[in-house]
Amino acid sequence: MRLHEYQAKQVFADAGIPTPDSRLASTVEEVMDAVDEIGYPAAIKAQVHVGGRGKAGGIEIATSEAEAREAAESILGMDLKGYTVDKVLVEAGVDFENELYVGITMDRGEGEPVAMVSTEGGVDIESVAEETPEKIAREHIDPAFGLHPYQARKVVFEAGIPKDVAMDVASILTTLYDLYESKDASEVEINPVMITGDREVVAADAVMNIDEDALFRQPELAEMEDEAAGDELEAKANEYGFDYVRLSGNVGIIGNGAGLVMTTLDLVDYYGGAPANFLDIGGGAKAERVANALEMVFADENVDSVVFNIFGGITRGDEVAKGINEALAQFDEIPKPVVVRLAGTNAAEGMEILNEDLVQVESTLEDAVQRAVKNAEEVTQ
Amino acid sequence: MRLHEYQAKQVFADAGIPTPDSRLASTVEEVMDAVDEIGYPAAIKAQVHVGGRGKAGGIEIATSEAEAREAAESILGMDLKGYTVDKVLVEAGVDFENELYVGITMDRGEGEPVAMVSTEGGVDIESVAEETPEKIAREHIDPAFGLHPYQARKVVFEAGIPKDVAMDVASILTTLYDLYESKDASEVEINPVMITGDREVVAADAVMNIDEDALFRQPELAEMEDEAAGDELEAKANEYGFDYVRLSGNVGIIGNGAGLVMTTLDLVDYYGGAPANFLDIGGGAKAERVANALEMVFADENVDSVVFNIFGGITRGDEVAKGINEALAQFDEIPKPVVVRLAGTNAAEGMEILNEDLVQVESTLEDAVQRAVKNAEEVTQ
Amino acid sequence: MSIFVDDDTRVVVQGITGGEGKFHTEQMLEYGTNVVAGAVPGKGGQEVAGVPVYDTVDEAVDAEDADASVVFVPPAFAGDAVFEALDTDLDLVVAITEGIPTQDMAKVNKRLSEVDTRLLGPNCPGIITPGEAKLGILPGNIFEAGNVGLVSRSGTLTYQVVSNLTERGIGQTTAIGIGGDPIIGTSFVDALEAFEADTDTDAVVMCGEIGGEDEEQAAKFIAEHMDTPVAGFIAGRTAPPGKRMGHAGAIVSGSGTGTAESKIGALNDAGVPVGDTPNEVADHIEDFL
Amino acid sequence: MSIFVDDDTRVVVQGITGGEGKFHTEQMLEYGTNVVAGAVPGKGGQEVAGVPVYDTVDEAVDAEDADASVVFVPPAFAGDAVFEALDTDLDLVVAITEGIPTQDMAKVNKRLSEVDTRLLGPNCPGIITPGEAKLGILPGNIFEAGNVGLVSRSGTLTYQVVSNLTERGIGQTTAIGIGGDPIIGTSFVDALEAFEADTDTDAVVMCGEIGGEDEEQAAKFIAEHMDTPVAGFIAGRTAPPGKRMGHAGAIVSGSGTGTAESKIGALNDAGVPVGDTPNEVADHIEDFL
Repeated sequence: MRLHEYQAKQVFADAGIPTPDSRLASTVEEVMDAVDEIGYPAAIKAQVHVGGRGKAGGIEIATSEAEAREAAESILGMDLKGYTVDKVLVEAGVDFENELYVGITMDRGEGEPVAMVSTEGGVDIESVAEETPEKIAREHIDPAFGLHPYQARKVVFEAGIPKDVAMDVASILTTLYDLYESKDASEVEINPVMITGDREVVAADAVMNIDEDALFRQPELAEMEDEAAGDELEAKANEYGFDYVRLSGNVGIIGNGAGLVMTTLDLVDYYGGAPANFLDIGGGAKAERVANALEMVFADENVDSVVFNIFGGITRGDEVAKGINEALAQFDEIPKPVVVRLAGTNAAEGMEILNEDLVQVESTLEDAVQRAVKNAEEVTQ
Repeated sequence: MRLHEYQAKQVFADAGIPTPDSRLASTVEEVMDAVDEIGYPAAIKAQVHVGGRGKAGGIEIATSEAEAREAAESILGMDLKGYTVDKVLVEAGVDFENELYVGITMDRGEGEPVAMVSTEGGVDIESVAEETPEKIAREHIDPAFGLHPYQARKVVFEAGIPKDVAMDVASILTTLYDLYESKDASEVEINPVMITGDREVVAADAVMNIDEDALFRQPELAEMEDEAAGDELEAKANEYGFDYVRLSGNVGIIGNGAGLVMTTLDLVDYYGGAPANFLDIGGGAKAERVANALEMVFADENVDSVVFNIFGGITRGDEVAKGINEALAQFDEIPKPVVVRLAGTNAAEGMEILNEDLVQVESTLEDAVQRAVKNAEEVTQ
Repeated sequence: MSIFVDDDTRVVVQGITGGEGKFHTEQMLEYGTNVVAGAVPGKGGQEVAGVPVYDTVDEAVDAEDADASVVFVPPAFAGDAVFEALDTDLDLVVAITEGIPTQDMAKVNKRLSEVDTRLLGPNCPGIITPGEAKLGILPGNIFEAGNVGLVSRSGTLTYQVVSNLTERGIGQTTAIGIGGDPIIGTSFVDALEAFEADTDTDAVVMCGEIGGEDEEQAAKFIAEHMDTPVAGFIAGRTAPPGKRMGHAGAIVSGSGTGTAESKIGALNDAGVPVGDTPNEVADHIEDFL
Repeated sequence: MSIFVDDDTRVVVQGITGGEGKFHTEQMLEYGTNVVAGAVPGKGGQEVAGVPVYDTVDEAVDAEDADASVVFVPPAFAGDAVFEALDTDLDLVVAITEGIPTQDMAKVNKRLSEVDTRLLGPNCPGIITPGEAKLGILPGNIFEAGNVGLVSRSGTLTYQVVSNLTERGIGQTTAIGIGGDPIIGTSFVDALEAFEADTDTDAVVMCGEIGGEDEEQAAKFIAEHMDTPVAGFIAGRTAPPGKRMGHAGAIVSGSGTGTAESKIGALNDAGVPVGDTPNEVADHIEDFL
């Protein structure tokens, strides 16, 4: 779960990290009130989960009332890479001399968090990592002990942060790690940390991603979850507890288990089709979950054909088949052709139970996918 | 630093450990108001740092107003092993079926904290440890990870705590460890944890000792330090920053370094004298510290003779000698004979500087101690 | 022969009194697994499917001389349960639980470096040595004893590949699901190393997926240390960069490594044929034997 | 020969810019110690007594090829400073600082078990190999090179005993103050083991005090593993039970162990004569040589 900039900044500020004066605004008038209080220059920043907001026109600097109004009018309500902007952060402009990068994330390979510091802040840190990795100093963190103060200093000095602000940056890093740990973050990042003309350090941006699996013990952060964020179908999947990703093809895919569903996508592609989505309904296949999944995929106007691939495992195939029958019985007419393939325990019994008036049944994964691809081709022809 | 029972109980209660309803009282009327609110039976408990309060008459159970008043009158103002009782805790009596022991302390040998649980609560746990050590279950705690919940359960089950309250006791233990760590305790203990007739667990006593060396980062606990507690001279030593222990003999001892001062005590004893105190003035020997130390030892009416034993180490003997001269110059008359022995760097120069009108000078530890013992004998003859 | 588990493995089930724990204990027993004890705090003295339950893993291990555990404890408590198992000197701990907070696992991972116990998972289907023992939730009936080892990051994909093998009469020495979480105990390399050392394993299937660099490391290990032939499969070729697909592991960072191309390339360079479909993987294995 | 430090030891001083750090750096240099660097965050690039200062221990060690450090950092930050030193692959870290919170030291102690570095202290006077190197605050002038090893929990008591030896012309191979805190790095046993292995050490003085069980363990070690003769001294015979006397260690718990009687008894049982006065310890050593 990714916090919005304004939410992450609040979390950082509450922990004592210096941030610019700012207000959240949802209307042009609120923006104008905010700049009135904050003064000029002010940054007006779209609060949507989109990378490269600045380049896409989601961040403007206003140096006058006229500019502020113009920026507010252009940003509020705009479509930013598919997301509608309904909130902006109005923030005091910072007069800076340097821009630094600090961040903490989990290093999967090592199985421990890693702190990263660079003097190359204010730009896309991934490019820095690829092109000039030596410009990012890294320090691994023993999760049992946490980030020792000396480690924060070490990585800051190694990165070549100017001496007069080095201890301040180290202190920000220590605070960031405390937040990373206490808030169950998967990533915390400030890019850039600005060094002002007075040699103060200020967090000019704020990224905080929370481990979804730990939200149960982070009730305050869970409340910040933006339900309206993102694609409508993805929001619905979230509600149903599905792992769902919408793609651009026309073959709808439902299955159980991430690896198997991914493989089904790959096979659709392999046999010349184009996947419309990834949808993992998880363990078991109760009628209600099956119905919800079908409803979602049918609701996607891009979908022309559906393949339903379940490897029963412990769950018996006959139970799954009953679930599918029940789910399909809810539709007066099946809107799009559905190919079902059942495998695993009691798969044969399951396939007999399936109502072939409603679905097409195939016994191998390859056959099922090929048939679904063919169904999709027939629709588009 | 040891918290009073009422202070420790407040800390425990704030952390969610169940404690009986209680009020602190300093006068008989306050006690009567408290029992009015709490009801009977009520325990009236002297708040002084003395072991075995109960046996010494510092704890009474009152079942009526008359008994409460009588208990309040007898306990408030009483002398308990040298400490005057000026506060009592008035506490709801608990109807209990079992008394358990839980505690956490540092195991020096292992260099890690150890959690201890026993069904033999309500009695002197040291005796249990000596006579039936198998009745105390122990679990060592890795200080990097803290007490894992499973460890709390394990030690509780191993101790044979009744199953219906085992998880509650484990939860108290987990909370205790959090306090132990977050408050820099050197010891936390509840003896007894009472199990009530309703199978609730209640902390009927509370012990919390704080690491003196960590008080700088525990400002709230540092404020609880009871300045009036204990011996007047020990309180004064605390003020001066000396390590001081008052003993029962008549040879006052001042020195630098715990090991050397202890050795000086041992030698006083070895040569037939009796030490009046342990006083370590620590590193260096600035005139003011020397003067404070002398003033303290002179103020002890038991002291008949003083031995001042300084091994200069890095500090030069001539500097120490000047300090002693300055300190002694503040007294019109030296009230008790002082033997000084200087050793280490520039000791010879130091001994020349010393004003032999004011002090007796010896060059070896053995000679200095023997002379001081002789001085004391002469006074008492 | 087999790796990690066999007839002699004596298993404790942590969380045996829960719905999942109870169901799969029955399944494991039915398969013939030596489930000797359960461990659930406060439930000591009960029995589940004839298996005695103890309050702590320590007690269970002491009383029943167990050497492995399977963890069916809910995610909020599973990190602690794995710690408990690791601190009990077991040979193997299999963590089935899905959704353990990553930072809990980072701490488990640290302890793991201090003990000799092997951890499998979390978020994995478990391990099976067909005909001898299964620890976890794998459907026993699709497996058959034989001479092919299998190691996979995914559950149902494993079943798919196993079916393709079994259908052709190709049995398995041991099949292992290592789990799809960012931090796991046993890696591809660990499993491959064990298969290489197992004289009964004549070929190995390795099913990877996008995200992370474990497959790349496995490819390096195969090239440098393995004589036993390996066939591979990589799920997620069509996954768009930056999208999370189910497993936390299945994210393509977009930075060159972690993509299906990178993994397939690395495996091919190590002499490992990678199937385009699960069935093709079975073809490659058939060629090896 | 000597133990732990000698002519070649290259020393970093942590906290070199502080009052204590600066003073004792000068003293160490004057004694001939190879102080090659200082480490103080933010003070990198400065010089103290001609010694270059670095921002981190890591930098200092890399730049000056150091193998030991001495910590003069104030107690609130000393635990972190010791961690920093331990994570830099030094051979020896000497922590002079008094008053480090015990729980900080418990964490340091845990890390200590994970690295190969030796920690001496904290709350100790340091270590000296007369004529070669001193790391710490010991007054160099009272020592003399020779063939007697000395290990002590206390500072000024060490000086006292050393004076008694030196006055008689008995010199020392190495003298070590292990510190009086509840949790310390190098123990009596560690030091005794090293002295036993040192061919130039012909006798050893061990100065203990009440509290803890280190002296009892040392006695056991001496009985079982040492040929080199040892003479002992125990401070605190007259200490009343339950009273804390200066060192956190110097508490008699009242439970049989930790008392002067227990320690003297254990040493005597191990064949170690224990002096009633520091001078008597020197008598015993003289008898040995």
